[in-house]
Amino acid sequence: MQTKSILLLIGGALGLFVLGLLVPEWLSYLMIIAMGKGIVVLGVVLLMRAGLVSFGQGLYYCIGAYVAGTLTQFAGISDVLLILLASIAASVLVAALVGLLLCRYRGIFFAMFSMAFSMILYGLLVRSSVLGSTDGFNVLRPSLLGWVPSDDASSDLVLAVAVVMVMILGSLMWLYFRSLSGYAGEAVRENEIRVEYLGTSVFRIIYTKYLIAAALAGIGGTVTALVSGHVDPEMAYWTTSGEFVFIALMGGTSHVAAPMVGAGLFELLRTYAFAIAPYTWQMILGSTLLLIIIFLPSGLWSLVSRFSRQARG
Amino acid sequence: MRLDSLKPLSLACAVAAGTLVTSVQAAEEYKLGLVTFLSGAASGPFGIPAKNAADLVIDAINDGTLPAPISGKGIDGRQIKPIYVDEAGGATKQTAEYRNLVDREGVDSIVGYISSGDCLAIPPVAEELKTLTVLFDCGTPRVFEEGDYKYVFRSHSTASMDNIAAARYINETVDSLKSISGINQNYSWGHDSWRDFTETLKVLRSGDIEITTEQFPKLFAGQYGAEISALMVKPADVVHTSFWGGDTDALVLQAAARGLLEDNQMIFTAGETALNSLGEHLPDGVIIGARGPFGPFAPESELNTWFQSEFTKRFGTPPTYPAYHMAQAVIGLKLAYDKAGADATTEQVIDAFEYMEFEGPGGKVSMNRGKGHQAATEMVYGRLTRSNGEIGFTDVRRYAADCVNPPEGAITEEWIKAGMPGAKCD
Amino acid sequence: MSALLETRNLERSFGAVTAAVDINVSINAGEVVGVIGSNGAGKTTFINMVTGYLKPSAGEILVDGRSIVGLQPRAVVRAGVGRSFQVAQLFPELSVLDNVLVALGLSVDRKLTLLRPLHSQKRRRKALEILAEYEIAGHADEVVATLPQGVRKLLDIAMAMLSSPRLMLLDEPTSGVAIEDKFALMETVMNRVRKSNAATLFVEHDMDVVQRYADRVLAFYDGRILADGTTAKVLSDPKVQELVVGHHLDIEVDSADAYESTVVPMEVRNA
Amino acid sequence: MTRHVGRAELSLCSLLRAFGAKVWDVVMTQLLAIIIDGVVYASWLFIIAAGLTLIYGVMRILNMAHGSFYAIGAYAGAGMVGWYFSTGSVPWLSFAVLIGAALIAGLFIGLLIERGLLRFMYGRNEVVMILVTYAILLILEDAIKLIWGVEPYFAYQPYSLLGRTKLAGLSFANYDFMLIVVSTLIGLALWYGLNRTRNGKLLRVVIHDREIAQALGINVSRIFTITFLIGAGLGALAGALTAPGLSVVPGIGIEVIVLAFAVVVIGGLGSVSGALVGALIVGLARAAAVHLYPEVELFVIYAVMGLVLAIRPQGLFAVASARKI
Repeated sequence: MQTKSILLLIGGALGLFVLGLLVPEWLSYLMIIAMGKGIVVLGVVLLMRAGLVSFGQGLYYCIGAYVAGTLTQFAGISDVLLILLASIAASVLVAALVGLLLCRYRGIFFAMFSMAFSMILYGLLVRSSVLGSTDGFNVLRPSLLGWVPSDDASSDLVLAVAVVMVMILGSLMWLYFRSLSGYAGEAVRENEIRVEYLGTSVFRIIYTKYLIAAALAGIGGTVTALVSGHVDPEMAYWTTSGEFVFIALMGGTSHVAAPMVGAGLFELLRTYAFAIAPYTWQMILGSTLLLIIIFLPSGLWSLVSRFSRQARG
Repeated sequence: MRLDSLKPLSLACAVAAGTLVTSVQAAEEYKLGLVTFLSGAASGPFGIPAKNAADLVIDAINDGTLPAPISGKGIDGRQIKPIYVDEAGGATKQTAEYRNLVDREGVDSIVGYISSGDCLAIPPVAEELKTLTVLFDCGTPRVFEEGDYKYVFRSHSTASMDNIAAARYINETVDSLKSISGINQNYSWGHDSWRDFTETLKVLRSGDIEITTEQFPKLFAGQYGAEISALMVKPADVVHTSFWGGDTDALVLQAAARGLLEDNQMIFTAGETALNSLGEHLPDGVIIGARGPFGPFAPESELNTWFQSEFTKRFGTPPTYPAYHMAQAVIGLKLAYDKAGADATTEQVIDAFEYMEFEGPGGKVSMNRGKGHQAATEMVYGRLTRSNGEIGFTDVRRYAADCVNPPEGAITEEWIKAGMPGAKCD
Repeated sequence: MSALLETRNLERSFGAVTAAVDINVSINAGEVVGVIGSNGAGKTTFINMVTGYLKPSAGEILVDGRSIVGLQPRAVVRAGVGRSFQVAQLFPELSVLDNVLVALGLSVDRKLTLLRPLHSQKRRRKALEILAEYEIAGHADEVVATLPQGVRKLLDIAMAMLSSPRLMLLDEPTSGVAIEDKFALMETVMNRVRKSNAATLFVEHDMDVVQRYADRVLAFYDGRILADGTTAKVLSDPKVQELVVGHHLDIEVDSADAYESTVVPMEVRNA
Repeated sequence: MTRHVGRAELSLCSLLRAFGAKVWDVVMTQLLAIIIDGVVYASWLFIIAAGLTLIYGVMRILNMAHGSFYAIGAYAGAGMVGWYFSTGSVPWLSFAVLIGAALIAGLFIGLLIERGLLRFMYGRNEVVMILVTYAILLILEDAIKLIWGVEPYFAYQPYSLLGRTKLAGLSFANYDFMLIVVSTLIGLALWYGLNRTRNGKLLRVVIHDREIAQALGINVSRIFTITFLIGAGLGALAGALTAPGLSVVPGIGIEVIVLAFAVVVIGGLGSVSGALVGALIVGLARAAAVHLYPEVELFVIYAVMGLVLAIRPQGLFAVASARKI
């Protein structure tokens, strides 16, 4: 069974990559943005399955983006692998510190506290004129192991990076969700006292999940920064984190692909809402979220699994 | 990863590709992307007035009713079809929307961008997609100081001009000037304005100036009670602010109610947008700027008279500087096309636009900075007076473009600190 | 050889209220101790203190002579003291099988690996075996939230037993279970516990159950230990009958096979 | 030599004394300014936060759309006051018009949302409810724009009507002092309502335990509707009272939400007295920051919120409920 799903995985990756090349430029750009956000939402879903809703993933999303920005702009490092490693390291380092305090909280307090941390980072960045304050600054073209792509090829490089990241992280998380430590999150959500009396530290389970979610958000931030070519403190603002939770709920939390689908449809919905109703696009987004929460509480993914179940008979 | 998980993604792409087909046929129109704030706090004072100005000028260009010397109908002989996009959502969103405009809507060029963050994020994308883009309102000097772009123009001068001229104005007109204080919004625009203002003043007075307090309330805070008290506790001869839009209204109302405006000489570097709504609350003697020769400071010209009367007739309020900025950008674009001749390629229009001089509603605009891509105009300040309810200005001083704009190739901050070498002021 | 569990003048008070005081108990390997006492007599407080859920205000708790005061519950469990709960602590949204699989993973495998899937064939078989031992294998695929009380209690105890504790504290295992199922449930539990030769301490209100299964009885009253001795001696003590049991019990003392013969006639039970 | 030194010494110490006096004078006025500004800002915050925390306390809904109630109150109030003054009637009545219009608009929107939507979603997970109210916020923001447009609305007449007073060299608008009085009145009214009236007691029962309240035969859904209307009304009132001091423009509601969340979390979710103390803490902390270290003003609110969450997660006033096993 293992080799079959790995082949499927590589096939999926190649398919997505070719799709990204074939579709018109604006749609492939949108796909990369959606994949970047999808990776962050994967982390949000990971925490949601452990009963925690983070309104502060923007903190690591912004860290990942600023690492990409500072390395390419100020440190002259443009190798995409180095940037990804640095952004994972930075996100996990900050999460290791913040998590010590944050992972003791649950429910609304976890949501509010995580938002407070991301707003503190927002305040720091607005204050720092070196990093361009609210205007932010541009991210230069990435390179790969010395190969510096020409202008058009650079967006293909970022597309490849995004696709590879989505596939690797997607499959890792797919395995993780099926594994024991994946279920440990649901156990903590269901009953912390039973988990404690099974001889395991609840804090350690939540803490490791928080670090993983932070790393995912950092990678997502880096991908978005590389493709959009600009970073600003807005990425740490509470509305950005709110958007991730919006997408997580929209997609659903029952499968690894749900966040990707959620992010893709969200970007498409917003783009067309912008085009159709420049004045009232917020109303379209708001009503869509409301309809999904009321009629599809487990997210759009429940539609897909329902079809596939019917398909399989 | 089961195969069916990819089904929804391909479903979404098919839907999107389908819509692409419809937008290709209508080629004989000149599609102009227009990006301004249509939602959020910046839409009221900037976004919508700019959109209105664009509608007005585009209709006039299409009908050929703009006063001489502008002639011909439409741009490059084609009727202009504006496509509006809301500038909300931050720089990442706007780079996506920019690509949508170029790729999906197939626009010929784009005029837009009020927020400086967007003005830094868009140019690299414009270069990549080789699309003529005119920035019409953002003030950060960093656009052409940190990079040079072939496809990007900015049809108005940077915000540094406002604050350099402000420092010169109060240095010349406020006698026994010893101390200044400032209240600016806590974001790039506010920081840069305060820095340019104080650095220029230090240079002009060779350091003989004291800063009593510098306040940086949050953008759109709306409540300035504590800041006004801080300005009162440590009074200064002149209080500087680069507030704009709703924040200006809130500051003026709360300061007026507490007498801050009477007791202190205040200078609003971007105060002109508040004139129509709050004129009566501003006491005589308040120094007002309009980010250039716009509104009441616009020099007499047939174009300006036409613009003032038509705008007021159609939208009920006289045009403020964002409207002037938009009109200047669209007219500049049209003149560049006229100068480049019929069926000119984008590159030919760019060559025509570089180093071009033209008459906008606010007078002469010369594109002689940033290798021909950045405009420089004169700057005007004046003191508010009221004669029988009509708003007027005394002590109006006009500063030539080369007096208050850093020369070609100079970095603003360093140019000021170096004593503004090469500034030609009569 | 020191006792398996020993408490020395253990005490706990919540502000002015002393929930338990002067608790001196020692339990050796293999013993089966019944704990009786009215509500609020300090039984659950005692269990909560021993298992680390409540920090004692004073006193010492020793397991094999080593102090476990101040340890987190998970450390107490690893020290060999398991417990079940009055209100069964389960994972409501998961199925009975998944409850055991997760419990197996967390308490037995201990290595929270990334790749080993929870639902491997080998692990499913082992989980079904465990469920069979508690005779609830039939409910394997039902979601816990829909289970009857008896099955919930058995699952709770099954999960606690996974860490093969040397001392098992059962907090009212039969409470909330229909009268006719009480003995069946206790029979299953006690057989399983005896097989693992763990010492057991169970809190029980039904004196028939206490008589049937307990070698020794601890009687709690008003936060203190009123009596501690063989079942027959404690239950026949008039003070215990008056303050704890609440009515007269007709018990032969010191007969060798006290258990089987003296099933108390109906009318006395509900007098 | 010494005489010469003496004169130098003399001038030095007189300089110090004069400087000391001047510094002392500035410090005292600064302290006074911090307290007054802090209390004025706190009373503004309290009116906003009171409604928010009440709704959470009873209905376990952290209502993001509270920002829209605030904006609707401001627009309704400013719109009516603008019209009222155009009719040139007695200026003093404008306060009644301001508050009346806002309350009507607030209660209407509150009823519409509670009966129309929230009624079907009670008991849902708290965080899902945050997102439901976030969706309502998005819808209302555009609805406001469709009804009132993007042009700024003004109701400045009441603001300057009450004149100003001079205190130790600083002059303050009397309107702000009126705001303190109104906020205290609202606090007292809420306290009296919650503690001294029958409905108030019922409300508090529902705050503590909804199931038991239902078991006791309390018509919980009626209590929910009343609470939501009070909360919406308070939000709209806060907007109306703020309108005179600024121009009512799109997006003013968004800025207020996170501020109100910080106050409510510091004070303790669901506790009205907690909202008062939370407002005072945030108000004074922000005023001190503005006067002493202007650049930290942006953080101070989130730093205080983080600090309180670290020390007392359930907030200063709410009771920590240990889980019974």
